[in-house]
Formats: sequence, structure tokens, C-alpha cells
Amino acid sequence: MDALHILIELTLMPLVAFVVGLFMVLMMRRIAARIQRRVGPPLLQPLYDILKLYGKQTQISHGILHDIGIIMAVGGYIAAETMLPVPGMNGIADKAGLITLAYVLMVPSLGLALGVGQCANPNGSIGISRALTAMLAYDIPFVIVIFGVAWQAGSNNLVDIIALQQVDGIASWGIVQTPLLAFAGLFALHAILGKHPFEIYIAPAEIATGPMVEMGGKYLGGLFVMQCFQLYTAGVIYTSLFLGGGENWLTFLVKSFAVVAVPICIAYLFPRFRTEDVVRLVWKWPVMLGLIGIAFVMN
Amino acid sequence: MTPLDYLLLLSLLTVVIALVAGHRSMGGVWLTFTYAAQLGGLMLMAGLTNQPDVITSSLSFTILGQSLTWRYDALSWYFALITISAGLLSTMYTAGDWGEKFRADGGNLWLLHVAIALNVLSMLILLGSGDLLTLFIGWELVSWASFLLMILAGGPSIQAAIRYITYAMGGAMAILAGLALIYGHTDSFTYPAAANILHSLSTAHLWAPLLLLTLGFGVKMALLPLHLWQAAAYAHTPGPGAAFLGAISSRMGLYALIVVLIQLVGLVRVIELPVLFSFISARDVLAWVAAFTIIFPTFTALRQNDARMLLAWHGIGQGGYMLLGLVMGDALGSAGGLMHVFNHATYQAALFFSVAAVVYRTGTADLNRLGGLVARMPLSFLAMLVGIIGLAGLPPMNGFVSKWLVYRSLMLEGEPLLFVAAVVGTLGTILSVYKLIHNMFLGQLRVEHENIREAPWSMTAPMLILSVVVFVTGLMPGLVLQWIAGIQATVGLPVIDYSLGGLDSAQGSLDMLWVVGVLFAGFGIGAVLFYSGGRTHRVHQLDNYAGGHFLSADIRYHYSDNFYPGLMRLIGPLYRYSFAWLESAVQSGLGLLSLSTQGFYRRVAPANYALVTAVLVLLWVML
Amino acid sequence: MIKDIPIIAEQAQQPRRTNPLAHVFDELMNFARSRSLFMLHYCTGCGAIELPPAMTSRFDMERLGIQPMVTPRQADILLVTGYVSIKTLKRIILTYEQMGSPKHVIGICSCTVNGGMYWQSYATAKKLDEYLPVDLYIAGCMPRPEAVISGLQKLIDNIKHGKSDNWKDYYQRYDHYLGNQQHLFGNNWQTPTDVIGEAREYGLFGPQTLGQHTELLESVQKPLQPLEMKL
Amino acid sequence: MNQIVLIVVLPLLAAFLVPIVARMSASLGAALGPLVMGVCLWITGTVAIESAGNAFAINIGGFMPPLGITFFVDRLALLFAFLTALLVLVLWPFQGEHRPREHALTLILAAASGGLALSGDLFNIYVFYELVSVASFGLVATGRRSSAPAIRYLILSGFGSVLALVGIALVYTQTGTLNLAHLSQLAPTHLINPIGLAAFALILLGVGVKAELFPVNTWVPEVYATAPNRVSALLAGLVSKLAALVILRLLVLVFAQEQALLVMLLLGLLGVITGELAAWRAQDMNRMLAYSSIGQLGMVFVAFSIPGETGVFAGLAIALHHLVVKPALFLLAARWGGALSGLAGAAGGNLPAALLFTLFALSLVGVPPLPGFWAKLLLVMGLAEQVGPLYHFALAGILIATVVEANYLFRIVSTLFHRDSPASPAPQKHSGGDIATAGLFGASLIAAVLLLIPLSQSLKTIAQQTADAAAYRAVVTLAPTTSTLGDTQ
Repeated sequence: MDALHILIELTLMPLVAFVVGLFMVLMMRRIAARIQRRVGPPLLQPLYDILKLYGKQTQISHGILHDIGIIMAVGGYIAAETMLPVPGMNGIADKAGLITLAYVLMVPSLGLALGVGQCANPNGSIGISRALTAMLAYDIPFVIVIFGVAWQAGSNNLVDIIALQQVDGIASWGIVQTPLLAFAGLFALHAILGKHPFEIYIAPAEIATGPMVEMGGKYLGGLFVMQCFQLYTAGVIYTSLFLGGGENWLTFLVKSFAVVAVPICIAYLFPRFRTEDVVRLVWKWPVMLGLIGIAFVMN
Repeated sequence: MTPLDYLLLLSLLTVVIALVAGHRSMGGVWLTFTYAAQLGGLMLMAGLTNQPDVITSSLSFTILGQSLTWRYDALSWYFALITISAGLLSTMYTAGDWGEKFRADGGNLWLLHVAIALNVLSMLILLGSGDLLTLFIGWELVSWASFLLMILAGGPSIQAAIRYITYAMGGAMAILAGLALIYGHTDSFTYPAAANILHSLSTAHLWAPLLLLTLGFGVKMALLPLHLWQAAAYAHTPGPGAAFLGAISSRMGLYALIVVLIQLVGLVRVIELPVLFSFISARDVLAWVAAFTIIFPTFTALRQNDARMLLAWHGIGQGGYMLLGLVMGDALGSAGGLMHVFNHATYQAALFFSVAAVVYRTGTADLNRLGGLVARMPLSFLAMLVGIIGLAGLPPMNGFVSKWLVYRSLMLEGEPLLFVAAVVGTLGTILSVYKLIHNMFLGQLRVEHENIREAPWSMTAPMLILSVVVFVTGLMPGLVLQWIAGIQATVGLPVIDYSLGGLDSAQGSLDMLWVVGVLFAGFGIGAVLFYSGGRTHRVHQLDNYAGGHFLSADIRYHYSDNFYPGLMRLIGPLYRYSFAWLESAVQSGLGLLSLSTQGFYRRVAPANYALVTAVLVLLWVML
Repeated sequence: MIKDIPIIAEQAQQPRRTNPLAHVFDELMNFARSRSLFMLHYCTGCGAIELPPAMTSRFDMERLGIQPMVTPRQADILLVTGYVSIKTLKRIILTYEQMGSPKHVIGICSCTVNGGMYWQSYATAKKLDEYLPVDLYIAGCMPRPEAVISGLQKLIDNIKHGKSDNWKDYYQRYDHYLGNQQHLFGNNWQTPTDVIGEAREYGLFGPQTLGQHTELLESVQKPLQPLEMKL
Repeated sequence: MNQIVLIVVLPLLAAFLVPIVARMSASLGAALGPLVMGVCLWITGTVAIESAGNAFAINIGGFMPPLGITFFVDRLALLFAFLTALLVLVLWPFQGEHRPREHALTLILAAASGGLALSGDLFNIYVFYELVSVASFGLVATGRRSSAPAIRYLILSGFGSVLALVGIALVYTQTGTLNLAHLSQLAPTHLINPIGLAAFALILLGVGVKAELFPVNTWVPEVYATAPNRVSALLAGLVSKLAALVILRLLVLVFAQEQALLVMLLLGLLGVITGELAAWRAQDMNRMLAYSSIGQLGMVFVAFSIPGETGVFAGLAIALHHLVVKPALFLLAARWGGALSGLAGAAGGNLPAALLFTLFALSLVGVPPLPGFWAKLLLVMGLAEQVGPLYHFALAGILIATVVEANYLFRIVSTLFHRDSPASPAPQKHSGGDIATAGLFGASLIAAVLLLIPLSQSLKTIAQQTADAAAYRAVVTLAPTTSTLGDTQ
């Protein structure tokens, strides 16, 4: 693989992720609307939002870290996208395994947390405190799932894991081989997306969207971009771990969208949990299922 | 004269200079140069890292029929490198304005210099120990040298130091008992003899010395449940002293454990050694002790409201990763554990330096009395930022690499629960380091801190140097891994197959050059995206949305106290007083015994039982 | 009834753009702006009750790209839904100044137009546009959701055609607005937002930005300087 | 070489002369005692050089053993004789005061101690022991607050003497002799039985009163706390060691049996544990040092219970170390009486004293490379070599006690160096003499570190010679008229 090739891949992968992510955001909002018997936003609504926010004439900054926070949040995801193999492109997935990916995915959160901290808004800090607690909650089933899958595949490399699942069709998919892990993963995925009932850290009515309270203009725009990446990442990771990745672009997109659709369909049916209830719930069921799943895998 | 002699002499010279000139205003500068000279002396032995070789000292005694020898190998070299560097940077930090202020505030600068120099010397002696007796002697020297460092501040540090020395003496006596057991079998304290006898001992007989030695050395490592002393003792030591202790002091325990567990007993034996009446092995026990050492102190750190205490608690928790990696025994895990020693030293010292800089300027490390300092002390903030990313083990800093190695090893060894425990520790660390940086540097700047300035260069330079090291070794972990590979070859562990960017082997691949490169490319794109948006206008911190409320400078709205209320409500009660309870139970039990023995000496009419004894003896004779 | 406030903002003295693409870009941005409006509904009075039906399944604002937001930083439209007491007005002004421009103020209900049934009250601000540059009034007591939607659509049209620039007026005639505010709130009235500084920074400085009232403001209390990093 | 007898005779003589001389010239009276002790020191030194380490026996008045009074002079005896003279000289009580009576008592103590070190038969040992007791009662009673403790000490010591006498009588009924060498010959046949053991136990308890042996040491804290500190220093430093020396001689020569060792081990261990534990909660420094002294002596007994040369070596090392450290600590405690909390910041008033205290505390705890460590190491090595759970148990007990000891000693060290509130009154300053003397002990401790290797070798030689019962017999029975009394019985 020559340098040019990999450079192209590294450029294309985040771009694809962004475009796909835009549509995932749209899907999310449309599903929410349909569940509430509304029409929902038009096709390009996510793009309009981002364009408008970037085009705001006055932009309020609370200091350099406020800016850096957004840069890290977006940049971290851009980096993470290059570690997620898509059909035909592996990026640097083979140079950084699943663990690295999991930890690179924490960089945007930390960056955002820094930016929010600089804003000196107590609501923002409260939101971050809740978000980090939630992260503590959902990352545990997430790493259990990662462990189980990596053990099953004998590798922590996503490329290998996908290849192994594509050996003989659906029968070799992770969701068939390790259904418990797959379920725990889906649960964790839901919490990772931070949708109801796990959105205590946003809590618009109480803490004014928490971390986003001082984010306007391109800051909020950056977060919208990040949301695209986040949905894409969640979908693709799950697809790669349990649904055999993408044989081609079509199946890849179908699977990814389907994965993201599941938690969103559930999400708008719920009110929200308190922080400790989130922790309690996530540490109980998905962790238990995941551990049982690992017990099956390891025997 | 061997290079080792030069090194020890230089270190001794440092102590002498500290004794003679420690109170002078230029004393710190001279000491900095002597530490640099020590580092140079150490570099003379840099060849050690490439081949499993040994440099002996011409210093040796024969006493009580035992010969005492000192020698350095790759392992000693590696630890000595960290020790001397920590001493160098701490002294550099002390040499300038910090020391002046410390003295002006009534601190004993001379004693601080002497104590750090003594610590370095005693650690170098310990690291060079060539047999069990010198190991013990070095161990005691290190213990008491750190006691000196801990106690010199007075005030609350005294209680902590006394607690430390009690634990340390307990540990030392356990070690002595373990050594006595080995000596009872061999009549010798040499490593080969001890290794021989430990190899030939049966399972039941191996347990006693193994347990005693691990307990004893574990005290210094602050392994659970012997960890209660450490945080307060380190945190209350004056700034650079705390950085020095936090960076290296408790790692001496790890060094000794490596000597015992790997070089003497052999890790293979530990892995096989079954726990009686159970189905787990000694390795599992150690690994779980390490895992709990990761989890509990980390979450205790989360509760701290003093920045130094928070860091010190993390120091304990991070020690768990080192041991956990090490007892996995494979190339990756042990490399991770060993590398974490270096990594931890670098970021921990940077963090303590940064906190000390804040204390220097604001006079407090109370996390509820600070905030917003990033606008006033950006360099300290930068050092802390790099430090906490390292401590939390996130890319691109070096802490990530060593933790990655440990995780990967746990995955390969098939230890899901330990893996989860390690990750829980990391997540807890992320939570608490965010609290640290948020409460100190982010958020609202208090009115009384409006006009403070960045710490002087003598203080920012060491922490920035460390930050650069943290980043560079994160970018190119191969720089450190080459030393690790040398150690692994020396002590008989499987050797890691490293490359400059990490490792590229069958067990897993990690190329930090790529990861960091892509991460920074991502940041670059993020920055381009960001700055292509509209121009920004900087606003005052009081221009903040508070539900339409008008904020004013006299209102404290920085969210700092009880930072993770939800989590604390849930898991707070689980670990709150459990270990303190254990300690106080021992203490009050001892107190009861003490009172009753005093009662014996005070109240019981002595003549009576002397008589009774005599009569009994006579009766015995008659019958 | 929807009362369309005439554009009172003077065009800032910007150099004429010669690049045709810039024009296209401006059109695109205006379009995106018009299709994506985040509103902050400042529920001052009874009019707020008509907003939920406008948002939910029956009328569904979201299909117009209008979403509720909860902080002024994120919002484009400030909906003032009812009578504005003097105490409330302070908050409204604070909130308005914290919004990022382009920003729009919509007065809903008669009370915002002329005080409505509270016109006699000593504690109520009668005309909202004396204190803030209102883009649009939606009169009625209360206007029904249809009227609200219709008003918002009017605003969308205005934005799309670049005709809704009243927010610039606040910068360009800040002295005027500040004078009215000071008249109501007293001479030591001050918000944390540095409007004059913003006007300077974004080139929105007009001939009437500064005046006797801003002088009074600066004499009472200097605007808060942002915390710049110091080495 | 017979002039060694003078170290008993001269002080005794001087003791009677002191009051008389003091009446004639006060200054001469005051100088007489130290002068005599200096002479004794010189005599012991010359004898040590002349004898070149070879043991020899002196039969006083020419009566041959087992009938006459035998002085047995080997390295150990000379060492203790030397240390007696040295310590009495260094710790000469009541400096600067003209108190002839006390001077006389001290001289008697010195004479009796020399006698204890040299005596080669049980009866003389008993006599000298009683003499030591009498002298020490007198000295203890000179303290202003010490009348009640002195009486307690008197009663206990009296009981002890009776018990010891009964024990000696038992031994005599069994063997018909009191000469140690002779007893040593007869012991395997006559004393390896319950009666022998009982005799040992009785003598042990009797002599143990002075040696601070476990159940009969209840006088220790009160007496040390109330007696003048130099007297406490002498008692803790010197007298207890001499009593231990007697026990050692008996153990090596006469009662070398397993049960005896076991009794020693148990009592010693109990002493260690109770002493250190009690010291942990002690409220003033003198009592704490007293308890600590009990613990240290307990360690000596534990060491003696290790059979063979190892035990003697370890025990002697600990005893000698304690002999250097404890008197110095008592001297430092002289002005640091009262509640321990009152010592806060005392180092500010007297830094050398505080530093010396720290040094001694470090050595007492056993921090390498100070001598205390090596002594403790010897004990640990000795115990480790023994098989049997009891020895390992003793090892554990001693190590735990050390931890406790470290805790309380360093609590005091930290109190000395740090004052909690500046309002608390600073304790009194030490007298120059006390500091100088303690400094001397400190210097010898440091010197011992530097001379560790030769010192350990010579101590090992002493231990070898001491532990060799056959050699002892050989020296004494060289006399031509070796009695056959043992055989005739």
C-alpha cells in the first residue's frame, strides 16, 4: 500500500463518515417525529443546521480552550473514523486495534469536557459530571463486549474480526455466534448514543443542555458534526463487531443504519433515568449478560 | 573503580553538597548540576540496557559471615534513571523561586535538599543490592530517607509520616521474617542460594516466605489493604518532595518485588503455585490484589478535595497497573508494567509540579477554592493537561501505551474480569482527573486570583520538560521499550518485540506514530473547520447563561464540590470507610493490649505472683 | 395579525463584493439560515401556552426547520410570549444580548406590542421594540398556533431574502436602546455583554452606537474585560 | 594478672573511705570515686592486654576450687568488668554535688558489679548480687519521689533473693558444690532432672528481678520513672546486663538443657511483647524508656535461649547495644520528664539532644547500618536457624514488637521536632554534662558503625569463648587439687 493510497483513504473515510452521519441524524430525527406522529424535518435539515451555525455572524468564545475543546471533539472523531474499516478501505485499522479505538473515542469527550469547563458555566460542568459518570457506566459493558469479541476472534484487530465473520455468511456473524454479547453491546450502544433514557447529562429543561449550554454558532455546529460522527461510529463499530461488517457498500450502509435505528426507536418511548440509576442499570444487565457471554465464548 | 562506584560517589557527593550548601541561595543550582552529573554517571553504564550484563561495585563487605555486594543490571539502571531524573527535576524546581518562598514561609530548605539527596542515594544503593541482605539494608535506608522527606514539613505531615513509618517498619519486619525463613534454609543471603532454595521448597513452605516478602515490599507499593498511609504521607510533603516521592519512591517496592517474584522465585512458579484449598494460584491472588489496588484507591481519589491528595491516591492506583502487568508474566504485560513505572514517574511529577505551582501562587490546593486559573497560569495548565491525559491513559500520551500493553496482555491471557477491573480503574481515573483540572484550572476565576501570574520559569521549565517527555515517549514508545526489552532479557522474562512506534508482533500491533499522527491530523482538520467559521469574540466569564440570572464576581458559581454526586450516592458507601475501619480496629486492639499490659506492670501486686510462682515451682518439684 | 416591522437597519459601509460566488454563498447562507431556526421561547406570559401545539404533532414546526432550544447561545429567535414586566425585561435583554447574531426577536401577543391589557400597569414595559429590535409582532390575545406558524413563515421569508437584519440595528443604534433601558432601569443599568466591543469587533459600528447613554454606562461601570491568557 | 581482683577490692575500700575523706576535704571526697573507677578501668585494660584473650582463673587466698573463692576471667568477664568501670565513671551520679553517701553506694555498686562479672561460683555470685541490690536500693531511694517504688523494688528484690537462695540450695543438695566449673562437670548427671529445672527456674526468677525478666519486672517502670536519671541509666544499662550475664553463665555451664532454654524463650518473649506494648501507650518518657528496656532485655533472653554460640553472640550484641543506648536515652530524658505532649517542639530548645535522641531511637529500632540493626539481625538469623514453631513464633513476636517500638519512638521524635501550638512552654534545657555524656554514647555508636567488622569479629570471639563450657572447665580445673567431692557423693 503506497502512501498516496493511504492518504486518499484517510481523507475519504472521515468524509464518508460525515455524509453518512448526516443521514443518520436525519433518520434519527425522522424516526423521533414519526413516533410522535409528526412529519419531521426535511431531507437536508442536518446540513442546514450545520451551515447556519457555522455562518453565524457573532461567535462567542470563553477562551482558547473553549475553541480547542471543539477542535478536539471534532478532530478526535475524524481520527477515530480512520480506524473503522469500511468496505474497500481499512485506513489504519490494522495499526490500531479495538482498544486503541475505544480510547481514541474518549479523546473527543475529554476535549469537549475541557472546552465546557473553560466556559465557567455551572450547568455545563454539571452536565460533564453526569456525562462522565454515564461514560463510566456504559464503557464497562462496552469493554466486556470488546474483550469477548476479541477473544472469540483471537485478534483485537477490526479487520481480522470482520474477515472472520464474513467467512460463511450470517452463520458466522457475531450476533449469531455470541448473541449475549451482541445484546449487551446493543445495550451499551444505546447508552453510548446518550439518547433517552440515558440523556440525563443533556437534560434541557433542568441544566439547559448541560455541556452545550454555552455553545453557540460554530461551536454548536462542531458538536452537530460530532453527532454525525458519533452515530456513524456507533453504527459501524457494532456492525463490524457483530454483523460481519460490510461485504459491500450497500449491505454496509443498510446494517449501519439498522443498528442506529434500533436504539433510536426505543429511545423516544422513555423518560430519563437519574445518573445513579443509569449506572445501576448499565452495570447490572448488560454487564451481567456480557460476562455470561464471555463465559460462553471462553469455553 | 567501576562506573557504579563513580555513580555512588557522585550521589554521596550530592548529599555532602546538600549538607554543606543546602541552605545557600545557590545551593539548589549546584545540586542540580550534581544530579546532572549523576545522570551522566548513569549514562556511562548505558551499555547495560543492551545486554544482560552486570556492573559490580568495588564496594563490598563481609560482615557476620555474610558478604555484602552491590551491582547494577538493566533493571537497576532503568529504575536508577527514573530516580536520578526525578531528583534532578525536583531539585531544579526547588532551586529557584519555589525554594525562596518555601524558606520565607519558614520551611527548612536545607533539610529538603538533604532529604532528596539522601533519598536518591539510598535508592541508588537499594537498586544496586547484590544479595538479600543488601536489599534489606537498602530498603531500610530508603524507608527512613523518605520518612525524613515526609516529616520535614511539620503540621499534618507528621501524623502521616508516623503512620508511614509504622507501616514501613511493619513491612520491613515482614521482609526480615521472610529473609530469616530463607536464611534458615540456606544459611546464606546470596541471590543464587536463595533462588535455589526457593526453587526446591514445597508449595506449603514456599508460601510463607513468598507471602512475607510480598507483603513487606507491597507496603511500599501501597498494595491493598496496606495502602492507607501513602496518600497523606506523599501529599503533605512539600511540593517538589511530593513530586519526587510520587514519581519514584513507592516504585522501589516494585523493584524489590521483581527481584523476589521474578528473579528469585520465578514467575513460572508463581503462576503455578496453588493457593491451598482452592483452585486459584498465587498469580491470581497477586493479580487481584493489584486489581483492587487499582480500583479502590482510584475511586478514593475521586472523593478527594485536595489536589495533592487526589494525585497521591492515584499514585497508589497506578501502582496496581504495574503489578498487574508484571504478574501476567508475558512479554506484553510485563513490558507494560515496567514501562508504566517510567510513564507514571513522568506524568505524576509533572502533575505534582503543576499543583505545587498553583499552591505557590494561590496558597491552596483545595479544589473547592480554586478555578479558572488557565487564564492566569497557562503553562502550568498545559503541564497538567498533558499529565492528566497521561495519567488517565488516553492517547497520545505515554500512559496510554503502557496501559495498552497491560490490557492487551490481559486479553491474551484470557482474564476478562481483571481486564474489566483495569478499565474500571482507567475510567475512574478519567473522572477524577477531569475533576482535578476542572476545579483548578477551568471554570470561574475567583476574584482574589484575578491578578496572579504564571509561576516562574524555574518551576515551569521542569514541568514542561516532563510534559515533552510524556508526549514524546507516547509518540515513540520504542524509546522506552528498548530499555524494557533489556530488562526482560536480564531478569528472564519473555522479551517484547518492539518498534519505534510501539509494537508490531503476532500478539497485537500498535503504532503510536500512526495513531498520534492521525489524531493530530484530525485535530488539524478540526481546527481548519473551526477557524473557517466566523470570527470569534472573547467574552468575560460573567457573560454566561444562568437562566437569565445576572452573575456578579462575588457570586461563586463554580461547580466544584461533590463533583460526581450520582456516582457517589451509588458507590460511595461501598468503599468509604472499609479500610480505615480495618486499620483502626488493629489500632484499638493494640491499644487494649497495651493498656492491659500496662495494668500488669502497674496494678497487680508483683510480690504476690512472685510468691505464687515460687510456691508453684516448689510444688512441682515436690510432686 | 402579523405586524411586519420595517427594516430600520442602515447598511454598514462594507466594501462592495465583486466576487459573484460570494453572492451565491450569501444566498446559500441565507437559505440555510431561513431553513434552520432555533428558537428560545421566553415564556413571559400566557402566550406560551400556544407554542406546544405549534411544536407538536398537529402543526409540527420541525418541518420548517424550527426547533426549540433552551439557551440563548444556541438560539436564533427570541420569542417573547406575553406581557413583559420591568423585572422580566432585564432578563430578556440579558438573554437577547447573549444570543449569537443574526438573531431575531418576535413579540407574541398584544402585550408585547403596546402593553395590551396591562397598558396601565406601572410595572410593565409597554413597547418591546423600544428596548430590543423586534423583527416581528404576532398580535392577538392570544394568537393561535396557526398565527404563530404563519408569523414564523413570514420571518423565514424575510430571512431568505435577506430582509430581516434588525439585529444590526441594536448595534448601530445601541445608544438609543440603552437610553430607553436606562430610562426604565435607572442609571446604573448594565449587562455583562460587551455590546460596544462586539460592534467594534464585527464592524457593526454605527453613528449612533455611542452616545450620551453609553457614556453614562462607561462612567458607571467599565465593561467587563474578557479574561485573556497571561504569561 | 591477679591485680584484676583489685577492681572489686578498690571500689569497696573507697566506698568506706569516701565519707571519711569527704569530711576532711569535700573536693577530695568528690574526686575519690571517679579516681578509683579510673584506676579500675586502667587495671582492667592492662589485664585484658596481658591476658591476650586467654581465660584464666584466680583462686582468692589460694584455696583451690571448689572450696575457695574463684574468680574466672575470660574475655566476657573482662569486657563486663571494663564496661562496669567505664559506665560508672561516665554515669557518675550527682555530679557537682557533694553527697558522699551516694558516692559510697555507687562505689559499692561498682565493686559488686565487678564481682558479679568475675565470680566463678554460685555463692559469690549470690553475695555480690545482694550487694548490688543493697547499693541499688540506696541509690533508687535518693530520688525525691521514689520512696514507694523503692519499697516495691525492695520487696520484690527480697523475694527474688530468697527464691534464688532456695534455688542455689537445691543445686547444692543435688551436687554438693557451688563452683561453676565443678557444677558444669556434674550437671549432666545431677541436674538434668525436674529438680535441676526447678532450681534453674528459681534462680532465674531470683536473678531475673534485676535482669528485668518478665514476671518479676514490675518494679521497673515505677523505679526508672522516679529514680534519678543517672541511677536509672546505671540500673537499666549496667545492672540488668550483669544479671543477664549471670543467667548466661548458668545457662551455658550448668543448666544447658532444653526445658531451661524453653523457659527462657517464653519468658523473654513475654517480656518483649508486654514491654513494647506497654511502652506504646506510656504517658511519659521515663516510663516509656523503662518499658522499652524490659522489651530489650526480653530480646536478650530470647537470644540466650538459642542454643550454642549463635545465641550467646546475638544476646551479647543486643545487650551491649542496649547498654550503650539506654543509659544515654535516660540521660536525655532527665529534663524531658512529665507528659509526652509537653515535649512538643523541644528540639527547638536543645537541638543536639533531640538529634541524639533520634540517633538512639533509630538504632534501637534497628535501622541499618546502625549497630542495633546488626544485633537484631543476629537474633533473627539465630532464631531462623532453629527448627520448631516456638522459635518462629518468637521471631514473629520480636518483629511485631519492633514495629510497635518504631511507632512510639518516632511519635516522640516527631513531637520533639514539631510544635503544634507555639503557646506551649518549652521544656527545660539539659545540663551540659548530660548532653556531653549522651554525646559520648552517640559517638561510640557511630564509631561502632565504622568499626563494625572488627567489633563483630571480636564479639564473635567472646561469644565463642563464652559458649565453650569445656574450655571453662579446663581453665578452672587446671588447679592441682581438683576435688573428687563430686565422685564421692
